[in-house]
Amino acid sequence: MDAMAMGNYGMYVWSCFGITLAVILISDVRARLRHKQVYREIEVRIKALEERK
Amino acid sequence: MWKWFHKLASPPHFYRLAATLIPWLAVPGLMLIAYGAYAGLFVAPEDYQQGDAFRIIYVHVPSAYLSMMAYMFMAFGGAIGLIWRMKLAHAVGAAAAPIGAAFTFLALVTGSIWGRPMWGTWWEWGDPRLTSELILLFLYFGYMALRSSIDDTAKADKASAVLALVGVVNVVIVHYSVEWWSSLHQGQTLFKEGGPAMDASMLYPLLAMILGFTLVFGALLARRIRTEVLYRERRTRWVREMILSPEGGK
Amino acid sequence: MTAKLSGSDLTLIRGERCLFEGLSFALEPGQLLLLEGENGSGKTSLMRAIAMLLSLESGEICWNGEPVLSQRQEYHGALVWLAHRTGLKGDLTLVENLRFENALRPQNRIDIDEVLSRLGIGRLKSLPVRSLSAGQQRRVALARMLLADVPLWLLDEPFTNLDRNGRLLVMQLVEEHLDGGGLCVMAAHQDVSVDALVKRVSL
Amino acid sequence: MVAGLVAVTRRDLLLAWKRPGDVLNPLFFFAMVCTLFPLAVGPSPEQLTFSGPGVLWVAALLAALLSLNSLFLGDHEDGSLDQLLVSAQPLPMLVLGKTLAHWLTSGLPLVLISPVLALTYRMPGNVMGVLMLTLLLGTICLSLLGSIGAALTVGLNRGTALLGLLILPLAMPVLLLGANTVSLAAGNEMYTTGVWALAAYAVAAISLAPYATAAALRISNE
Repeated sequence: MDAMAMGNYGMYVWSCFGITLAVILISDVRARLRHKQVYREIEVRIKALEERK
Repeated sequence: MWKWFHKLASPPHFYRLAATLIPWLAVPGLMLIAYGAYAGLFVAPEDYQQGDAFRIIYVHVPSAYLSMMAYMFMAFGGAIGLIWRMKLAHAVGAAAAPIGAAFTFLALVTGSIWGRPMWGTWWEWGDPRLTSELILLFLYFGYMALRSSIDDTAKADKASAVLALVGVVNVVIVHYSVEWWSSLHQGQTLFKEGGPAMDASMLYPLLAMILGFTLVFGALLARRIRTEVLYRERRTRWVREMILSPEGGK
Repeated sequence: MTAKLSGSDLTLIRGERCLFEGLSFALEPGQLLLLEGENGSGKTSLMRAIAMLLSLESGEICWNGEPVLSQRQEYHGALVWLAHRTGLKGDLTLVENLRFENALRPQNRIDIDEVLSRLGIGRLKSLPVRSLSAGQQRRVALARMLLADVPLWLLDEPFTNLDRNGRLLVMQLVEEHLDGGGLCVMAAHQDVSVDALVKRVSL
Repeated sequence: MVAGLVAVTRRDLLLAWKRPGDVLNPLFFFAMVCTLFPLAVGPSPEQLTFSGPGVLWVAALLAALLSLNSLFLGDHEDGSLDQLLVSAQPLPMLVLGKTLAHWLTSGLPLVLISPVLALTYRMPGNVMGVLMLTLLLGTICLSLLGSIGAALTVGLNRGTALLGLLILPLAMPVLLLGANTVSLAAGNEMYTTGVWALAAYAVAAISLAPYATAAALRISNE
């Protein structure tokens, strides 16, 4: 369907939208991983303290 | 009003509030972006001069707008953190930086891809907006480099807050001096003076995209703030109770 | 005016460790506050907090009943800070260093030579400070303290690098300062015998 | 009020007098960078006259940056920074004094020797005058901006790279205004707007930067 061709600028337009989607997804995934990592670090330390009590 | 602000500013309260806030920001944001992208790509007529290439505006303008807004968050978060010594405000500043850098990078990439068909080169120094955006990216890298080179979180917060405040003054100066500079040399710009002639069917998708991007930015920011708050409060009682409680505070 | 230094419910967290919590003290003219504790117990941090070089997690320090945060210039004008590092410029001579200190306190009028001879470093006048021994440099820092002529002395480990009569000299100077109605906060390892009221804070 | 500023400036100038190396190194660096360019790009006269203002300005910016790292480092290491922070004199004044001493020993010499290097770039006399004027105002701005960066990074011993990353984005408007004003003058067009802008930037920097530097010093010296 020629609408996708974007008047032969298709490559430019779709790459821009693709990169945008990618950057947003990557930012979200990295944010989630970072939160899990920080949470786990704290959890390990607190649980270790609990055992010692 | 002050009591509300104080309640919101209390870390445990904010930590739980942000968790519920994220879906309320992310879902409408993504829906707006879906509508905006579809309308912008297929519904809106093509620009009489740039043809379909102008559709890149629907991702370029929101990213450029957010790259500025994120820096404002960093500067205001830093100012509030320094003046009222609020850890939460510093957490906002720390959380906004990587997201702001991501959107600045996005604005630069989409801008240079858009420029390729228009100017025939990937980078046109003559375009004042792109050049200012590049300098803004360096400001972000400087902020993040300073923050990562200081181990003590409290000191890193205060030092980067000062840098963000100095930086925000300079963002304005950079903008105008680069405009003056590009007026000396006849560089082509992406926009005609008032921007591409926008009739309603072109404008609505852009507004939707900007609002959608802002909501998604809010969701990303809220998630990162939660992490920053959790890290700064890691020794407090409420964090210990939360983590030891059966359902935890994921 | 009865100069008075007090700290209420002071808490300081450095990185992971909470150095002290809910610490309070009060100091009247003529009294010595002795901070005791091994290395790394937070003595220096408490001293730096008292000198407003370090911001506390919570709690408040008052000078003459008013919080120091609201009168930074007056408070700093009333104290002198003697730290591990002497704070002197190695390239400059002893006199140039002290003259710089005097220029920062234009109102004082104590004669440099009299202080130098008192501390036994009169003949080292024209030598660059870096060529002096650690003990001599410590005496130059003590000279700065005497020249400052201020009510509050903050001494962090004043005895380091000093020989026996150096330490005696410091004790004598502190005693004279306290007799004259001055206040002194000192962090030290070994015990200090002074015929004035000594309050102790152990960290 | 001013007693603190005068005292610190005099002490730092005395220090610089006793260590001439610290003053000369940035000048040699400036001269070397200016000679690198023709070697790299070739000696053709039009090329040099065209790019002269830009090269001289970039070299001056880098030379100024080089000497900034040691602005507070020496004081931090020997403990005299503590004494400044505990002094009764207002800290912004003391910091302004240090920045003034730094400018007198790094910025001003750059301005004075820039005509010599401008000669090698076949720069006519009047353009040289504009170059010195813009460098004079520009180095003032750079010293003040750089003092903020130096204060932020004093305790981190990360070297000039971090300082450069912090300060260069802030210094870009100064470079941009300065270099283009000189090239406007070279093309004998109207260049006064750039000079006024630089002067305005310098005045703003003099009145605001010391407060930011003082705050940054208190934070990084904790």
